[in-house]
Amino acid sequence: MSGTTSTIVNLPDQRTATMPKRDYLNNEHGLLSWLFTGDHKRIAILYLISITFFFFLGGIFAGLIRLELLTPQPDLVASDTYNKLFSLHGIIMIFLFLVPSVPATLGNFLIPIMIGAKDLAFPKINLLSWYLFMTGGVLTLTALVTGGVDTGWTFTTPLSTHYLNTNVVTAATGIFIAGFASIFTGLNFIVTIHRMRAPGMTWFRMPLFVWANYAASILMVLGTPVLAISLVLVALERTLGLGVFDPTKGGDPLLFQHLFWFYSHPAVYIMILPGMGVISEVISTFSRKRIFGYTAVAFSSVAIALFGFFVWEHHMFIMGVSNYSALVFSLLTMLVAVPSAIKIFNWAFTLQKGSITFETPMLYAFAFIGLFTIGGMTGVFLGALGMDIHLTETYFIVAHFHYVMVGGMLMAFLGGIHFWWPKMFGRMYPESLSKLSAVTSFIGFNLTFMPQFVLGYLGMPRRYHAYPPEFQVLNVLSTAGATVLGVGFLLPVLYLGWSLKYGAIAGNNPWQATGLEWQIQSPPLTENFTEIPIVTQDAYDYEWLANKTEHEVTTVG
Amino acid sequence: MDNALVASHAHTHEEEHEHVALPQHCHHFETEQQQREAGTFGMWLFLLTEIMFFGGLFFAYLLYRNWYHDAFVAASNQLSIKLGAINTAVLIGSGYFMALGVWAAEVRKKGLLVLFLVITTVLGFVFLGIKYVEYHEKWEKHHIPGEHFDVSEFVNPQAYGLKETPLAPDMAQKTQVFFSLYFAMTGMHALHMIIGIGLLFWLIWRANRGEFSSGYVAPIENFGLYWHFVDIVWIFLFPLLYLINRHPGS
Amino acid sequence: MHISPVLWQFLVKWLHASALFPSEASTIAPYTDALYFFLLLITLIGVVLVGALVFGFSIRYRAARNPVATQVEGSTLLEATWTIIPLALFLVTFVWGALLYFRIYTPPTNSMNIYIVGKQWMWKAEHPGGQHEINALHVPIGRPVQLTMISQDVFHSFSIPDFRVKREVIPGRYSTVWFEATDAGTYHIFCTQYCGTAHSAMIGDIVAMSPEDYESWTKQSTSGMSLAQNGERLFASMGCNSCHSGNAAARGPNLAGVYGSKLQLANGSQVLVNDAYLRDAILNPSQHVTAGYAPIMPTYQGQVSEDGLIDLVEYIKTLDNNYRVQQTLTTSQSDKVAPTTPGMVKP
Amino acid sequence: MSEYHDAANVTNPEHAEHHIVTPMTYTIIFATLLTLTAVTVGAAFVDLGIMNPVIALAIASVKGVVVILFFMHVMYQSKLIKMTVGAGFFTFLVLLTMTLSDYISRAWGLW
Repeated sequence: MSGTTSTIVNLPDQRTATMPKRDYLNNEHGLLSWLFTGDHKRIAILYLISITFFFFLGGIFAGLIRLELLTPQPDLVASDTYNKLFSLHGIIMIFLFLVPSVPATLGNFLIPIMIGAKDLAFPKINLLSWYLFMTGGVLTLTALVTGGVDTGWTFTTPLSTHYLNTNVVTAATGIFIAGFASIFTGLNFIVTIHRMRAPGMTWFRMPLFVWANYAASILMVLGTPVLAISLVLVALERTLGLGVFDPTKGGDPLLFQHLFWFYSHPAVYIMILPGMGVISEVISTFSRKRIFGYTAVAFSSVAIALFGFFVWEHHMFIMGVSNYSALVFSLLTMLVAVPSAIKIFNWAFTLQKGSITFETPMLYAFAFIGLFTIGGMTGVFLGALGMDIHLTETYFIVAHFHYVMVGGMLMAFLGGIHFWWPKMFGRMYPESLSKLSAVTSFIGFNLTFMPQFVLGYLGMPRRYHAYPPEFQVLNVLSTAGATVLGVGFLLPVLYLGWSLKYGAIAGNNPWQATGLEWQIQSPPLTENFTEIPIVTQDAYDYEWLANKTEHEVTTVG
Repeated sequence: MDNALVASHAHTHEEEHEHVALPQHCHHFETEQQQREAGTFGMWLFLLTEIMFFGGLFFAYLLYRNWYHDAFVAASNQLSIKLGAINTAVLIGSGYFMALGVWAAEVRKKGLLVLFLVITTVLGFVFLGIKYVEYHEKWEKHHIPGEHFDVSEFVNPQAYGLKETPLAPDMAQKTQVFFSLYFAMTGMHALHMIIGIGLLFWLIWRANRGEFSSGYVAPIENFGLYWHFVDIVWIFLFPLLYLINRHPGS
Repeated sequence: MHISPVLWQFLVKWLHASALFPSEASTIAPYTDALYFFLLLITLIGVVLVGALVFGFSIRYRAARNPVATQVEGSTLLEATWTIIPLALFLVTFVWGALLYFRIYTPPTNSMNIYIVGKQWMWKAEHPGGQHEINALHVPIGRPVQLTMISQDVFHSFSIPDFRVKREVIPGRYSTVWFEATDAGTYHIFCTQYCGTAHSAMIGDIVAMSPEDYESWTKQSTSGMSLAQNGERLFASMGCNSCHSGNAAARGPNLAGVYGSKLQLANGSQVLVNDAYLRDAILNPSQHVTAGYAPIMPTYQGQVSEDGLIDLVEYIKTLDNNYRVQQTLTTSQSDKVAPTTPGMVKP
Repeated sequence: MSEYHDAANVTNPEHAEHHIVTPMTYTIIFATLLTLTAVTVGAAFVDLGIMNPVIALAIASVKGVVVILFFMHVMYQSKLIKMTVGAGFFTFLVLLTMTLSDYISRAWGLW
């Protein structure tokens, strides 16, 4: 065992170690074996490649936005172009990156293994969902190359239905289809978690990652169709002249807002919950300790999912909703903040009395905790009615949700990718380089978005192409931070790609973690388990792991 | 490291199954029972999304019906209650034969199954045919929302031989909201029917090959759930759209 | 010590031009800022607390120092603590925020009213005295000003950061916001709701001036006709006066003094007559039929612009007797001539 | 393999015995549905004031529930499926009531 060293990494002897002869990667060869695969792990890899592509596409738009905002004058691009940039940045990042990020890659890869199943319940539907996702993505790209779309990701009516002549319908169709990809992923997860658990894998023995994805899946299944119908109505208003949201025909444009945010607020939790799941796994592993208050953390995921459906109107506080219902929604918003606070403190106390090491995933987890705390607390600013009036629709809100989405979700995603990289590909990433990139993105991130809180309180509105000159200094800081952040995000692609071929051979369980996924070979076999495991231990039972390792050593020796 | 050891075991346990009865049994399920229940559960989850999908439309309906009640009454009275009722009966009948089809598959009667599925399909087509007649009438009367929408029949019903109370011009405009919702809701419903009929053709073809005559009924059963759900939507659409107020002037 | 001149310029410019905190220029601003600082404080405490826990434990229990972890199940007491304390803080925030919200959205009764029309991509302000401004708004300090706003096309949002107020400007519906400027000066107006191509050009200046300056500004910039006078002309030219003549036998209800009253409607409900009601009654009369009258009023949808509606509403608001209505009836041929009454500013 | 399944995991509440519904039951349900359709059409022509939509919706709900229970076999399904169906309608109810809370209370105040 690691003894007093500062790392828990336990790699096989590199001189004798070999990659497994047969695993899910080399089981079959050729492009078609990938495109028609039913294997959840291969589909996860397909997703990983596609969302990485969309992430960098969205990232390029973000970069252009920041570059334009370097100066107060509208000098880099025209107003139309700028509007298309931020619209596509939002659409791509939310619907094509954040929503599928952790569930469709890590979740797809890990959930069946973590609960001891050979695959998801519906492998074909899983593959179908990737194809739907790609169709949605291709349609969005079509909208992009045929002239873009400038509705913003929120498709606000009547702007989107009557006042723009860009490719709104194409983009909406793309999102509609990608939405069904998300529905099918969620559906698959729920059925798998209910019906496919290995013998002995009771609900309260499941890893918290599974709980978090389960909660997110419920939101995907119940929320997404409401977005779908509101986008259908937008498309029908544009093409056929229906009058459901059109104020000139007697419709209420606020109804669109209600339906849209009924999905899009829970969508925030679809994005963040799986990230929280990743953090639970990482924190437990690198502090060698069971998560403090496992049950509370599990239930807080479900509570967030449940409360998540009751708070959407806080996106509309100043949009002319009734003040009485604004009160109700503000109160409920305060309640939804509590489970997140519980999680934060539970993670912090998991560290107590642990035996902590600081590998890259752990650094990302620390970054997550810090940034998500700020992101969550600034959410309370916006949930408080009177404060929301001044802060909403400014850069404060931009900073807030980037703290949650990028500082939270993206850090969790990167942490998770690093954490399970050895499992996915059987090789380690380079440790020092990855630590560098984690620190770089943390610094870059704060430099980018911290000034935006100040800008927001000063009143700089979001989605502004040009701005008054007194805001320039903070914008320059933000753009500088974005550059650093860009480097921090680009590095992993390079060294992770490098590690695929040259990384150290990881062995089954480099982190000495307890999850079922770490008890099988890396990369796993196509069928995951040669024999379905019988689970007798709780999640994060390090004593069980120590006994097992000892047992193996004695029987083999 | 025991990688080699692991790999050699890969296929041995497949043969350990007590029985491998159905070719459709997927290897990653332990039992057919588990597979079937997973299928039903998955289908229900999908229907959950359908509830929410139509839910948005139903909410819009509820809201505007309260806002523009008079317009909704007048516009609703434009719909043929006879055609609507017939269509309801047709759809319920279609659902009935679908249910019988599930039964036929359960008791492994191939001929009956195909017959029931064909009847289900035919009734589905009858429904869509009647729907087409109704849509066509709306088209002729310029009651399709959009540029050519015409409110004169609501402003001046006497001129059209109707016994309705005339609507004020501003309220008459709101009939367009009714027809927007009418077309959105029945259109979405019809779209589900069309998708369902497409699936039915596929199922008939497979049933005819005898795929569902050996105890493997999951596709029939799950399609049945979908088809009944489409029924239920119509069961609500019919009173909401056709029967708002059928006793004008009282 | 050679600082590059560019950098020097930059620093100087920063010190002069850059603010890190918006000025407090309205009576609302200090209240908003108080809540803001409270929230900043609890955020700071929260972040410091979480940071201290994470770093403290990381140092104390790092593997090099604590090679074997002690398994702990959890602690109901601790978990209850960090459920209840945040909950309590959030509830305090909720109450505080709600109180602030009502302060911001409940105008004092003595506030002066200015109309704002938003359209792609400009703000049009209409003072009761008939002063029209584009992308600018002159207001007196020390006096509550209520804005009654409407959009002609899409959602806009009228935001004055230095006053800490903001309100969505909605198509087809009046929304209101009020403020009382405290410091004379020029402040930004932003449109904060994304509204299409030139969204970021939909900005303007709000000029807060002393009451005396404001007085002289209104005198200088009047177009000669107050909103009510415009409304009166419109009232006559559209023939409103033929039914709303104020006679006992008139087909339409008497409009004198109707503003601010409670009205019994034909459908049995009772409504308070305010700007929004008047506007809606002109556009959708059949839904606002006064009890005792036949639903014969035609709709004016598409016939009156939002500006025209504002004029009409303002006119009806100022009607406290029917004298002038009857005047317009008798002189309806001569309504092309502008009345010569000097621009009147409604208090 | 199935002897490894522990009772707490796979049997109730997520599991139910498979049940074949007979054509007789289906026919009775079919007849019920047709009758209810006739009743709802009939009821629409009687003026019952506010009760008209209530009755129409009540009948539609009864029809829907009957279809769900028998045609869709929920009657014979596990608790899990029953809860799933319930969850769908619950969420719809959330959408309905929470959105209505805005629309209804808009008329209460001046803002």
